[in-house]
Amino acid sequence: MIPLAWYLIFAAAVFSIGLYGVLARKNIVAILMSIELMLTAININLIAFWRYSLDQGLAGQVFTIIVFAVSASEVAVGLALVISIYRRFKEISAEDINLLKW
Amino acid sequence: MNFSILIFLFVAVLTTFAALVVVTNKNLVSAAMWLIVALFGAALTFVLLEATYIAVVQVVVYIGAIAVLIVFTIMLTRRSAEKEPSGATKQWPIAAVLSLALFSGLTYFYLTVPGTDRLAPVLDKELNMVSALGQLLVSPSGYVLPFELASVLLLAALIGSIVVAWRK
Amino acid sequence: MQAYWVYIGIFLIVALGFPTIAVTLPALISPRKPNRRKQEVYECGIETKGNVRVQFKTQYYIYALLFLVFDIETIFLFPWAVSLGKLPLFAVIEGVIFIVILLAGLVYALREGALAWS
Amino acid sequence: MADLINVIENWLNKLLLGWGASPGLTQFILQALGSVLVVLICFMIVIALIWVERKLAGRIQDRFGPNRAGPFGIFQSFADIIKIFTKEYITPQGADKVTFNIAPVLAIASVLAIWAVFPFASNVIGADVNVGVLYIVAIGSFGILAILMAGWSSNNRYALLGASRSVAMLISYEIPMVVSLLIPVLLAHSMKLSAIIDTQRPWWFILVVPTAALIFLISSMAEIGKAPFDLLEAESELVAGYHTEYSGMKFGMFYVAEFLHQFTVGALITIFFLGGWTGPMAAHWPILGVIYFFGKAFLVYLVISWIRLSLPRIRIDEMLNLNWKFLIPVSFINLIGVAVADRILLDLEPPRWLYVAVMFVLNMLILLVALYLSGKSQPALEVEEFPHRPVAVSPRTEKSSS
Repeated sequence: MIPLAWYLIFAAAVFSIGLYGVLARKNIVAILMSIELMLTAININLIAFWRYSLDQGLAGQVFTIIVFAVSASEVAVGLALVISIYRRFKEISAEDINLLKW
Repeated sequence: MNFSILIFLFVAVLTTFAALVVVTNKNLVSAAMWLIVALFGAALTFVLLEATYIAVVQVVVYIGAIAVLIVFTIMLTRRSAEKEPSGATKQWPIAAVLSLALFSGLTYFYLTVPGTDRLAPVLDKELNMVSALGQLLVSPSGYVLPFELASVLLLAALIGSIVVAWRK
Repeated sequence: MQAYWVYIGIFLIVALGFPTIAVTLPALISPRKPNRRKQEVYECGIETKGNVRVQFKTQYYIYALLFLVFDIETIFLFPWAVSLGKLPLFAVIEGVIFIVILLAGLVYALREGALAWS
Repeated sequence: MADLINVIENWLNKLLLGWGASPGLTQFILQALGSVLVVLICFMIVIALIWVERKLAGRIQDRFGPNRAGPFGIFQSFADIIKIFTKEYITPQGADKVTFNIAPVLAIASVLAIWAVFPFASNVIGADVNVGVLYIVAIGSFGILAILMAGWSSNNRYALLGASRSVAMLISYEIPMVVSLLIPVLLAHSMKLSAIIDTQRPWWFILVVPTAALIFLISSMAEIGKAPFDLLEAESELVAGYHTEYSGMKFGMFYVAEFLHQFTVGALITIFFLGGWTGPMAAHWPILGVIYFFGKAFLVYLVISWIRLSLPRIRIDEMLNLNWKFLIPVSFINLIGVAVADRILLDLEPPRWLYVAVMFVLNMLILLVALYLSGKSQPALEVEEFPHRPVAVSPRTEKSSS
């Protein structure tokens, strides 16, 4: 059978890739997609800990469902902002939108 | 059982590869397609972990709804997405180093901390997981507050998104 | 339980494999004489002008958004529906409140006219 | 004899074990055989259905339908298959080749995969997983994805517009569909398809929750994407929808997927509302159960065909209004009503017939009130009155009258 560490390392890999995407991508939609990757990695971690924990509670699964709701809200509002920004600037590159820098 | 290890390795490699393509592909729609592959890989992982309800929910929510929302948004903001000369910002090497450091740090931690080499306990065969989940979600001693808050959160997200994106 | 999922896995592979064979077989026996005219994008006999990947309305986003929100709602409601027989009445009412809160969102979207096809 | 399929399965099992195969391998081979069998049956059904559908459409529209190849044209489908097999594949310029080729395969696989969980008889069940209903919903979302992929990769603006229109419609109608699926789950207290069928003995859910059945029927008809909901291929507006650029067998896959989807919807309605394999003697003779299952599914298929062949195509704004202003609110209110009533009735423990009667009355009440309210909120159509004028008047009479 598979030891717990394998799942955790797998989730860590997906999380790090997502982090790279968030830091390095220009396009806002691409950044949002990377955030989805990170949240998925979190879910894998939660479910792995639930499966390998010795008490038979379902807290891990409940947390995962809540994460689904949160990530759906996040992506909905994020993409709404993308559409709004695009309408205003005709541009959705995170580098060029810097009105709030000062 | 060797079989499950093989499946796990296949799923892990596929998902990681897909995730890499997502963050490096310049074509946004292709990136979204690969995101779907990665998310499906996560669903397969949940099946391997015997959290079958979460697995199907992952497919329903991410592939059924979030992926469609993302693709629609890409098509709505088409002109900008096409114009983009390169996918990455100038500081991408720093980002790569940072995430590699995070990954290696986490891996080192997981391999050295005690208890992570344990195997999965046998699940209670009698347990009807979905039913138990439902009872837990609405019982006052369980998670009724997050349950109701989730609906308020979704309502807020819905109204907020319409306010931001919709213009008559 | 696991045996069922193995069956589903095999079934998925078969369900993907059969159409793949059905699509690749004709590729071996059918003629292949491509030319420029034939491979042009179909547009009532007129040549395509401008960028093909046109932009479209915000409405599509709004539909996908509502679908997403109600999808999340159903994933909360399925466990609730399954365990309904073991719940006290007030727990059922909690589920009802959950539904009503989200229906308010639908009412809001309808009031805003965001769902009308313009 | 009573239990043909399980007898064969046991025989094969013994045979393979006798040849020295390990139990794991034996199970694997049996499962693979089972899934190949189901997929083959699906394709056979589609070949038959295409002929039935064309014949029926011909008769309803006062034509003959196919009548050349073989008696009553029954070999027409085979002739079509041979033709489509030898057609050239054309890939348009600028198409995204990989996505373009995956889309048709995914479209039909997303329908086929639903059959993995169907219970065909009391003991001929595919995968009786405890999330069966949600599995069906999950697989359905791949169909949406296939349409999006086909439209985007074709590099054709009509295909893209058609695809996004159909996806917008599909996801809109998926909400009432899923909500009306919640109601059988709620009544059976389980997402297992076998448990849902067991609860329907002897009262089918169509008698208990007719409103949910109706909403499910309407929204799944929209999901099939045929008339009257076939705006995505409104030829005069959008060429042929998302599969404009497809040719040969790739187009054939979309075509087959459409027919198979319609039959699958028939099977789903059978399982959720018409009692699945149940029927006289079906519990003792599982083979009868299989016949009942396919018979009922075919009957629902014919009903759907009948509806779609008799109704004209509806406009897109009407279609969206039907969904957002009628189906979704009604399905949610129905869900609330059924949930509360079911909980209260469980405590009172009435006889089963009384339970069914109360549920039936409640459902009909919700449906009638909703119909009344929606009729009231619609402004009545103003019909302009024109003076009566004969269509053709002979010049002589016209002259004499003036």
